[in-house]
Amino acid sequence: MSATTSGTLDAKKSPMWSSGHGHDVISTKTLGFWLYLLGDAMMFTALFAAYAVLGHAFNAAGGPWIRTVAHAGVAFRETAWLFASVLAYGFAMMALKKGNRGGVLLWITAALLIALGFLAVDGHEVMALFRMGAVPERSGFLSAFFTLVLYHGLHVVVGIAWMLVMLVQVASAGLTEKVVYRLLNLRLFWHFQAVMWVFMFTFLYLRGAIV
Amino acid sequence: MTHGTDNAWEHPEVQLAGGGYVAAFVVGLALMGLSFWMVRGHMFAPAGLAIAISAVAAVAALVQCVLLLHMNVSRTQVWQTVALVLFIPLFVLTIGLTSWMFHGLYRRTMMMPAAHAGAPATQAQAGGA
Amino acid sequence: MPMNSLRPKGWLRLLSLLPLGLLGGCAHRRGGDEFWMLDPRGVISATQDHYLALDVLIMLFIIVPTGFFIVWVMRHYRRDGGRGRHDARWDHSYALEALVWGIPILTVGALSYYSVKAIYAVNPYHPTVVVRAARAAHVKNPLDIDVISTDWQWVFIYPKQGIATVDRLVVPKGIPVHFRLTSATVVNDFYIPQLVGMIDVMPAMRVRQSLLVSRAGTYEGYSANFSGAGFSWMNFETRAVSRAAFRAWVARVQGAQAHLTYAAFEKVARPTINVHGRVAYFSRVQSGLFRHVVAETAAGKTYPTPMAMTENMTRYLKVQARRDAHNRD
Amino acid sequence: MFVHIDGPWSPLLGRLALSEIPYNNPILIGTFAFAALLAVVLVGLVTYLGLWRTIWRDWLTSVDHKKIGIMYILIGLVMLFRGFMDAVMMRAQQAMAVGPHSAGYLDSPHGYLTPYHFDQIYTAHGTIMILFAATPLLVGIMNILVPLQIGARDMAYPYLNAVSLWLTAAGAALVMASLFIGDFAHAGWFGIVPVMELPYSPGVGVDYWMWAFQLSAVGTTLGGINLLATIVKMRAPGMTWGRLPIFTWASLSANLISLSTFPVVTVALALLALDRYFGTHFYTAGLGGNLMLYNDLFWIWGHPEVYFVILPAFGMISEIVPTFSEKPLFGYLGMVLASLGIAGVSWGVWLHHFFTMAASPAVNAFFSITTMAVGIPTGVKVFNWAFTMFRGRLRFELPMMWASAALFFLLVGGLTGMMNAFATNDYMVHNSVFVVAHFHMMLLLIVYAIFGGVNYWFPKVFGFRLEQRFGKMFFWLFTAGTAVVFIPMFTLGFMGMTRRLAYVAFPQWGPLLDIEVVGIAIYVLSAVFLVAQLYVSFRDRAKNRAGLDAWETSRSLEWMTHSPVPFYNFAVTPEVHARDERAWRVARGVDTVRPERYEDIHMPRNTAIPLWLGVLSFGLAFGLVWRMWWLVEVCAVAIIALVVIRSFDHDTDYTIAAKEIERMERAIRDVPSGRPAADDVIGGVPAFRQGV
Repeated sequence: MSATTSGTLDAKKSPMWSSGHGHDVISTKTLGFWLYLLGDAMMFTALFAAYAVLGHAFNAAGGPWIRTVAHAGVAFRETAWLFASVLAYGFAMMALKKGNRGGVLLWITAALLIALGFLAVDGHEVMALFRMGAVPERSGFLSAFFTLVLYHGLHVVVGIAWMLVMLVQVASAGLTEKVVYRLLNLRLFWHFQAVMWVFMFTFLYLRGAIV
Repeated sequence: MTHGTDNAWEHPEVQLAGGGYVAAFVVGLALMGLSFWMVRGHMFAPAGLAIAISAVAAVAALVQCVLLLHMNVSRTQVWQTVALVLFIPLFVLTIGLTSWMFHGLYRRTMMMPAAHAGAPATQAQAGGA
Repeated sequence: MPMNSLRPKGWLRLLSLLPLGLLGGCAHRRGGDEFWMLDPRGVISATQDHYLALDVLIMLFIIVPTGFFIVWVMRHYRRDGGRGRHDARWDHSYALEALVWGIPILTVGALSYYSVKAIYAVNPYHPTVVVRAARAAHVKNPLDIDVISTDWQWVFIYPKQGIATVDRLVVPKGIPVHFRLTSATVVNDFYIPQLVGMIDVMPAMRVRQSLLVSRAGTYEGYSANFSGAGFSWMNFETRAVSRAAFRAWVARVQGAQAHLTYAAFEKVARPTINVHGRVAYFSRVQSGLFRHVVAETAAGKTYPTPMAMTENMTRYLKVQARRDAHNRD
Repeated sequence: MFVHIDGPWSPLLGRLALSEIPYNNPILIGTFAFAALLAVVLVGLVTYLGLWRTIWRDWLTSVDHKKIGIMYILIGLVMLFRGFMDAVMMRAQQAMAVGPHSAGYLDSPHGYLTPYHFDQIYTAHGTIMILFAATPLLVGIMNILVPLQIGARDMAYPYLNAVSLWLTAAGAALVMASLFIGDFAHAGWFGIVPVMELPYSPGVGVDYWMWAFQLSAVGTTLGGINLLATIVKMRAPGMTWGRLPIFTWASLSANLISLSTFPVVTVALALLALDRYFGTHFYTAGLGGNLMLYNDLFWIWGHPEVYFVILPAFGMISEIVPTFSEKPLFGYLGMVLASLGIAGVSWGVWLHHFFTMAASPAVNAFFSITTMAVGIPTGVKVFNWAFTMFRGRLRFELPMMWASAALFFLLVGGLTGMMNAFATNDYMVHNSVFVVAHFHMMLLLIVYAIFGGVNYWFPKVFGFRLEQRFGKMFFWLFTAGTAVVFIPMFTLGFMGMTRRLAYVAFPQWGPLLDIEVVGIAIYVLSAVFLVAQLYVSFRDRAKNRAGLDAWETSRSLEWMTHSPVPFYNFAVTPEVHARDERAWRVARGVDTVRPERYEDIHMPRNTAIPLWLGVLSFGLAFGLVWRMWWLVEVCAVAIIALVVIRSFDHDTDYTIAAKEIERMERAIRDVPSGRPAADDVIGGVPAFRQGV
């Protein structure tokens, strides 16, 4: 193998400068956003690692532990809400596939409303825990627990805000290239947080019923 | 745009959307329900249960990655998939190695009531090593 | 002494100086006994030195020829005056690439083997070299010492003797000493270069360390991990004495006036920069004090650093210096 | 909700009060006077030359990857200077504060710095050198080179690139602000918990450190995404993975590291922030916290970060050595695998930063072995460079001098690194100055590679070569300084000296500390020659004018466009036929083939939004440091609003007509490998002129 990997190429005949070459904007944007999401997954990983370290009984420092704060039943209800919202966003994507602007608007609105339902259940649950004195300042365990729950909740809030912005953009600008790649990125974001929720549900909420 | 049309929504990545979403919803919810049911009914001993729900979570995540996030090796998706595959070992390493080292650390440094009560340092050390 | 066999042989110790020679040497006074790292006086540190020498030797075996090769290539193939033949296309050779990967892999393999061996040999919780040396010398009762680091002093408790000291460690030579260590505030590293390597002393956790001194003498110990403003003054003198002298010392301390109760400990643990290296002795120690300190720390007890020792610690240091000047050790 | 802090607080200024300005400290006042004087001179100069418009239009609002790269490098150089001054102060203090009888000045018991002040200085030194000098310098170089090496017009996301730059700049500004307003952290550049928790650090220093770190971490993560996407998506036709220039491979590996690890440090710091602001218990000793968790999370980032900065340095050496050996890189595939291997292994070694935490022997053994395994790909690299020179025709011009000196640092750093990887050796030297000397060897390797790279690519970016005579004197003096500082430091390590001592208790360490000060003096002297080199180079720039290929034997794609590079990089995107495209074309005599026709070029438009985002995030962080909640709220809302508003801006690009390109290309009058006649390089070529 020599430095000239194309040794057989006839230099005089092959073109030196390309023409008509452009880059696929949409693919470039979605790749970058996916890379960002992998970074975000790394943040979730770090938080899960922190939770793995601080999840022991003695990290609760005599305060409420996992059995008291993680309610699998409620969490399963939240799962249903969240997955339904994800499905609704999927329908928005199918409407986009056909260039159906009205369908996109309709289904994003649906996804947004269902996500609000998730937030309501989630928020209610967290507030109830706070009222019974299970607050993040109580112990290392609760700090790690609530940080994970609230970090996922933050994703849902950001997703909802983003959907609002996209509703305005789809309505005002139509399905332009910029709007389309943002819808695709939002799709990645929204489906990504659902994947994260799978781990939240399993290792946060179900664990409470095991130990 | 290089895909040859004026309509942005005709981009191949948009065209990936399909009926998989419904399947993802049904399978995802069913798998989470399965975990929930196993835990509720205490189907196995805690250790077995932990392994079982972890496995179900892995399957559910895989299903979502394939059906929702379209992780495959088609021309538009291949780099997304490659990036994910490169990252998965890092997730495992981070959590796995951290748990391992702290498991040892806790065992060796925490003064649990049972672990050391009244034991002189010399006797406890063989166990702690 | 039987443990002498564990100390690196003379020539090996000489070789461990090689990197220094390679790096250009240095001010070398009084026969090199200021090179604490290379002048081990305990079984643990001697073992560590032995492996250090081994490690350096193996590495030099690779690095020195490589260095010479690079220098030779640079001379031989230089454009102005070099004698090497230029080959503008040569960029690959399977044999050389196998060598290029093979040499590091073999080296790392060998080093890994010794590294793992060494880790088990001086494992602070169960140092096989100490165990073996003690067995060979038929030493039955090791000495237990509890160590608590505070901001910024060291409290040494001898539970069986019922005594405690601040910033002074006295151990008998030839007898294994087992430490339990914890911190009342922040993390420190317990470190006596000539006797034993570093170990993190962590609040609310208990770690162990062992040592076995093979030669009597006075050794410096200090914290190696930054722990706040008074960190630089966190030294304690370690005196390794004969068994008889140790017994005499214990008896003397048992006559000291002060007692170390938890309340007295809280006073000691208040942030103090021991500028003048003052030593304190306590003749009676509240039983279970070590565990009590760990439990209190785990329950959230802290000894906050006053603002006076952060932004504006000058005044504090002056007051302290004046106070210490009046009642020196 | 917020944790209570003792001391005064007002709604308007938060914890900030006049007493936080260190007007009674002569050192800081002197520094402030110097900085203010410098600022006045600079502002005056810019006004006198009438450059405000250019600076705003062509630089501050630019999204051009080359200009952003240059600005990164400028930030890096300024911070390098600041970090170096910290080093000077540290060395002076340690040399003065030896033994109980050493004198004390300026209210200090020994030396001239109080322990608390000294602690801040070494913390600032480390933080600055790693995060605000090495990282921006290398990110800047990657920014400039990677798009050029793969034949791209710009980065994948030019706007995001500017955002990354200004976030890093905001972080650097925050560090600088801590000099004169309040104080800086005192717990080491990697932070030591629980020293950084509120009970032990009640001041704002840790907050400054934390938020500056956080801003730079976010900036670098975004930059990593950008570079990765650029390398994957923006390659010119024919630029297959097997033909990717080696520096681009190194950048790819480095940015895989940055993308995967910077988020972890973001979390580590965020959890610390939660502890300090909301009173949670992540890293506290009591109430269920675990302080080792911080070490764990921090070093998951911290060790790979070392490779994040060293891989581009390796990449630069791998570009310089073949050029001046006049032959291709030996073992290209091995080099690529070694780069990726280093990135991969870097993920499994982090515990070696706390070998002494009493983990079980099995854990220590595992991490000792993985750490040593890093030596395999690194060893491969050294051998490959040696074999690249083997059978070459070596020219020791400046870049080659720096690069080959770096090789020897790698040998010393590798030897001492293997010593530290050996866990029981680490027990002996873990927190000693031996370790400090070791990682300075590695960081100096990076510095040497950077100086080599700057000398090597300077003509590509600015159009003229750097002067060699003063440059060589700078090289030799710098090397002498390195020897005189770090050989005693290694020796002190063997004598048992630990790091971070504001006061040196053992007088026998004194003489070597004095020698280190001599070394520092040599460093200072060498800087004079650096300045002379830059001045003479600038003065004689017409004489040192470089053509396409400044070194005549360069090999990769970036040497196929003009020097300096026009803002559109390549008038027409090149077709790539070989691994070393430039060398391939020269060998076949087709390097003079110019494009037959030009096409319209699509370019991103300049925008001030990234700059405002930087300013606002500085405000946000500053508000958080001093707990001025109104400022935090205003800045947070403004940031979100700006991001949303930007997303409604549809006019973010523009097109340059083919005719215009042709006109500009003709104006350059470049001779492919000869010396083009240009009277005034700077400002005289399209590189620094961008039509909007």
